[in-house]
Amino acid sequence: MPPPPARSLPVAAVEAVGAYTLLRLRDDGADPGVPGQFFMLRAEPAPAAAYLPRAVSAAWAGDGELAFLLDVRGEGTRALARARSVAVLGPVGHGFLTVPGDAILVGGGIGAAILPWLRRRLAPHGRVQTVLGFRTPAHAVCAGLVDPDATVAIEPTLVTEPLARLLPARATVYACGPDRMLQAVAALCAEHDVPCQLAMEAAMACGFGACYGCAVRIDGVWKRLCVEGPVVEAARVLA
Amino acid sequence: MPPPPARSLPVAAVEAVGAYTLLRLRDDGADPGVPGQFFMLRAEPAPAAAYLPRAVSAAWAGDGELAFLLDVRGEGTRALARARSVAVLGPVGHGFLTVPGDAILVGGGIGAAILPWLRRRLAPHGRVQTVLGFRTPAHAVCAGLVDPDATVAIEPTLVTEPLARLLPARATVYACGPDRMLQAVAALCAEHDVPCQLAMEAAMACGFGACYGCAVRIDGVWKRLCVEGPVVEAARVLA
Amino acid sequence: MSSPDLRTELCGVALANPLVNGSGTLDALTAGTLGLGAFVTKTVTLHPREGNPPPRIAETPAGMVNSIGLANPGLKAFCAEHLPRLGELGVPVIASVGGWSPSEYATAVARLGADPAVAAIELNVSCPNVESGCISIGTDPHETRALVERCRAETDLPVLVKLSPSVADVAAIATAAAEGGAHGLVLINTVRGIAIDRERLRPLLGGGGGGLSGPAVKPVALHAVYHAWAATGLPIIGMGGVASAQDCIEFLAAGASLVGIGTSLFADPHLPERILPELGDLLARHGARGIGELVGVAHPRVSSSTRA
Amino acid sequence: MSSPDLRTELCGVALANPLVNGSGTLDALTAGTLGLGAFVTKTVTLHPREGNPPPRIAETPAGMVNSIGLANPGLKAFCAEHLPRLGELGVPVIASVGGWSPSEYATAVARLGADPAVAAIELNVSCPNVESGCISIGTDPHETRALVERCRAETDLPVLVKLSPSVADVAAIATAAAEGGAHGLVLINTVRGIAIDRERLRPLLGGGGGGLSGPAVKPVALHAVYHAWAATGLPIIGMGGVASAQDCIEFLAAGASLVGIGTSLFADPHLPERILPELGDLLARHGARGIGELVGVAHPRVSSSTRA
Ligand SMILES: Cc1cc2nc3c(=O)[nH]c(=O)nc-3n(C[C@H](O)[C@H](O)[C@H](O)COP(=O)(O)OP(=O)(O)OC[C@H]3O[C@@H](n4cnc5c(N)ncnc54)[C@H](O)[C@@H]3O)c2cc1C
Ligand SMILES: Cc1cc2nc3c(=O)[nH]c(=O)nc-3n(C[C@H](O)[C@H](O)[C@H](O)COP(=O)(O)OP(=O)(O)OC[C@H]3O[C@@H](n4cnc5c(N)ncnc54)[C@H](O)[C@@H]3O)c2cc1C
Ligand SMILES: Cc1cc2nc3c(=O)[nH]c(=O)nc-3n(C[C@H](O)[C@H](O)[C@H](O)COP(=O)(O)O)c2cc1C
Ligand SMILES: Cc1cc2nc3c(=O)[nH]c(=O)nc-3n(C[C@H](O)[C@H](O)[C@H](O)COP(=O)(O)O)c2cc1C
Ligand code: FES
Ligand code: FES
Repeated sequence: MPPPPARSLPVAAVEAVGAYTLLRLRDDGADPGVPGQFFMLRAEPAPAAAYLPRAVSAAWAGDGELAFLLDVRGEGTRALARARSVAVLGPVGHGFLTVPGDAILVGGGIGAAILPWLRRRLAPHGRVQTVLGFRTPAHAVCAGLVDPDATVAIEPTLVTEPLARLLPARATVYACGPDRMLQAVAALCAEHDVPCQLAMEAAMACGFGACYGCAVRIDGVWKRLCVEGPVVEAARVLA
Repeated sequence: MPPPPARSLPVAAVEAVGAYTLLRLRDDGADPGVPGQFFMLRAEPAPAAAYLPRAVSAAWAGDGELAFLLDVRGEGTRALARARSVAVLGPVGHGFLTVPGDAILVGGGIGAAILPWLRRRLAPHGRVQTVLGFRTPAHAVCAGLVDPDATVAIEPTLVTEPLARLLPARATVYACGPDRMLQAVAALCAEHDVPCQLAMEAAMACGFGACYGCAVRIDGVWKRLCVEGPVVEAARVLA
Repeated sequence: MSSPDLRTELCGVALANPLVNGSGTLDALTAGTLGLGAFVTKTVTLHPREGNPPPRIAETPAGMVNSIGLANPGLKAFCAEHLPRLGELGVPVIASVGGWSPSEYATAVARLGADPAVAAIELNVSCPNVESGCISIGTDPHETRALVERCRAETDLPVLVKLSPSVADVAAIATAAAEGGAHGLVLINTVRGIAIDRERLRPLLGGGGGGLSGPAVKPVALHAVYHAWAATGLPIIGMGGVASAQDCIEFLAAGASLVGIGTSLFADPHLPERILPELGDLLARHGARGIGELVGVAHPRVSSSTRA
Repeated sequence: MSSPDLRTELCGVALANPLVNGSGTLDALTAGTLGLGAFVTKTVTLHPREGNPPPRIAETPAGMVNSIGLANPGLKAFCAEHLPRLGELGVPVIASVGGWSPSEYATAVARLGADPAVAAIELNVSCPNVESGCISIGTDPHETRALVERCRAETDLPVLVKLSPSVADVAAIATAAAEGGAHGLVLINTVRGIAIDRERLRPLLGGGGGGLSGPAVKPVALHAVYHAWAATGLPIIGMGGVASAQDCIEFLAAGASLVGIGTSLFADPHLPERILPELGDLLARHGARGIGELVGVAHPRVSSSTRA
């Protein structure tokens, strides 16, 4: 059990995607893992206000590129969006279990960041439908990165509305977004007996099981999300 | 008594000058002060290891440029040498009193950084001779920035040797360098009754009289170098 | 809603805004008052002090340690040469007092308290840079209570007590100060710390030990303010690592009525000018019409419109 | 001169190098031992603890505050499931013990001290994240002395005592631990602090208060190590903000025999691999052939070739 691999990757480009920011790193060809796993990213040098790395899941990997879609809101993501090179730790955690057959991708806000790569992986194995929810049209711009045919809901409409219309279905639901959305999605899927995987979030200091900071209620007890997840079967977290 | 003026200046270029680094900022035309005054410089954003600004005297100012010669040794100067923009506070402190007539410039190590601008100011008013001392030939490369005809001493030879050969003289001595060198220069000048101004150094947190950190023995008591100096008449500091 | 009002008051002293400098981190006669609502003097002692030999400061991650050693001209010269000019700054002047015995404090408090240029007294019982004296008093509840009682008797001005975070139970010391009759508290002074000389591997600072300040100590300061306010409810000048309007809001929520800035003034003396407008915006965002509405809202027993 | 030897020992326990993790900052069963000279377990308590509700961590300038709440499986499960595998790590295992009463400590020390997988015991009397219990013990000299005496009687293994910097006089607590029979000391645990929720303006962490760690606290840690060593001369595991080989040298000079890394492992688990070679270079630069030659050189009474 060695620690997760670490490397320093140069920033190839930083592009605005509506309200979000696409961070494109020149990859050195190391194993990127699977969709749903994540990386701990740290600007080099790290500013005082963001000494710790940030957990970010790859939007896609391959062709010499490792790309991340960022919601730049605080010091850490701001520093990443300005960096010339980024310290990358990972991939870490458990990603999505890609189940053969049809799939429904559900994304809320920056949760959509995790879906482009997942969709590429799922497409060969069945029909993939995508429903995304965003706060504003500016945030919705990134929908194009995930799926040109995605159904997009803008608040006050919630993503669970278009999702409900797709259920019941003989498909697996893969969801990522804010906690309240994930709970709603999990409830809907449970209602219709549809298998559902959730990519969850928690404040993380390390990303490799060292700090016990990322506690999430799983199987009824506090567990480390970076070790048990971040992708967890919906049934294990339903409140 | 308002606080010293502050501005953010973009980095136009960063160039190696032998072992030293020339930091060239695009100036906004604000009053650069006089040679011997200094600026408090801070990389934007400032790294955790260099939260405080660094005191640096201008190598020269004018033609839309504010230039600093840096001895990059620690976190602060390293951050400045990598910055895209720099927060500039100043000019602050008392600079050299340019006395009409002949002049002898004495520089030790990075102390030479302060002399190019001073020499330009003095040249019109009399003969200016320059003696510089450095640790290694690589450090001596910057001599050209100060005076193409400068006499250069490389350790183990000390700058006081060539200086001694120029004394006595009917000239004013302007010196900047490490403390031990300044004491030796002051002693030599006192011996020959030659007026002498020293640009001194001390660890500084603020540069504008707020922290009382820059204590230096002046007139026999601890005084704030950033308020009383950094340029001080040799007689006031002779041990 | 009209934009929030930054005017406020402390123990009856009116201020144009809630920002002050930390004692010993600004010389208003050299650099002005930077737009602050009040000026706090460097700690004055009965007798003149040259201060510690250099180096007096060392940088540390997101902060610095200092060992200035209470360099000051002494009570007599301070009152003769500095006070008259400080009186013309146009902002209330809070005089910080230090000493090596209760009677030294008392003498200084009586003299400064009688001077029209002084609006309030701050008792520094927490300077970590002087072997004995003030620092030791501030770590003992009984000595603290006794000192405050003694000084209260010497003046009619508000008496504030500046405490150190380097104690096991800051609430106990705060309570002692309150029992002694303190009108308000000032927290925090620097946190005890040292720097080691990279080259010589000896303590770097001329004074040996030192005090840590700057953003690094912000969580420690918020903790001290939170518990001192919970224990006493006294008005507090909160400081320790403040570098932004957001930081100010956090100190108010923890229980501070005024917010002090020290080390960050060294990094940028124009910081107060930049913080003040942002502070107004943040107050508005939290639905507060004035500073007072956010004081202590982080505490369970205080209810406020700003609660989520 | 041949390159310096990083091998060293603590209380008779041999280590390949002087670096260890801080308790609770590494799960060796998940991420390995990162090249450290020894592994320190997360603090184990007699009964299982779920830990505090999230959020448990908040970032602060050059550091973080945490309120994990001693989450651990409890003595029984730890000994049954974790210890056997920890015994196979190939490095000495130091078991950290916490509790709410001397007898809880004693029971855990007796059990762990009898396990062949354990090389030494660390008594955590300084965890700031649990209302009562260990933290209160570590702020009282008498309770500390008594607890150490009691635990010494339960085992033949070296007993180390981990102290908090959040006291007025760390040397007094260190002395009490020495009088109780401690073989060594560990400093520092986290510094008491809190974080305020930007949005809700309430304490951010689920546990309310928390402990500050990371580079921000380095000067506080060096101060504590310096004074604890001056007062007791006991072997010390020094930690608090260590992030570089230079930091390690400073802790050795202050009096540490081993150096612990916690928060900086979160930022970079490969840090120890990078520090070790640099540490050798720095030892050589200071003219030391081994770790031991730099221990305590910052103190006046210690003379050494490295003195300038
Ligand atoms: C008036 C004036 C003019 C100057 N002009 C120039 C100039 O033109 N060019 C130039 O290159 N420099 C100049 N300097 C010096 C410059 O300010 C210092 O070089 C700078 O502070 C070093 O910063 P650094 O980041 O390179 O090193 P750092 O070591 O990162 O910064 C120095 C800081 O480290 C700490 N420190 C210093 N020594 C030790 C030690 N032994 N152990 C532990 N900590 C230590 C102190 O806190 C100090 O503040 C001038 C200084 C003054 C006062
Ligand atoms: C598995 C996983 C995958 C993720 N993938 C992505 C992704 O693809 N794209 C993306 O943009 N984000 C992603 N995130 C979220 C990302 O890690 C956070 O957005 C990031 O931590 C926010 O950092 P910041 O620097 O923008 O904000 P900051 O606020 O600077 O950093 C957040 C830190 O601030 C502190 N904090 C948080 N809230 C408060 C508060 N209310 N008051 C005070 N302090 C607070 C906490 O200590 C936290 O560590 C992911 C998170 C996880 C766990
Ligand atoms: C260089 C320096 C000198 C100080 N001098 C004094 C002093 O004379 N009296 C005092 O009560 N506090 C003094 N302090 C403490 C500050 O007033 C303040 O309490 C502390 O620095 C925390 O605030 P900050 O983190 O914003 O600097 C000093 C602090 C610094 C950095
Ligand atoms: C997330 C976290 C959990 C910790 N858990 C423990 C613990 O269980 N027992 C203990 O004695 N110290 C614990 N500590 C304190 C560290 O062991 C160490 O003493 C402190 O963090 C200072 O070192 P650092 O600045 O390198 O992190 C913890 C620290 C952190 C950050
Ligand atoms: S993020 Fe540290 S344990 Fe999960
Ligand atoms: S540098 Fe602060 S007073 Fe001189």
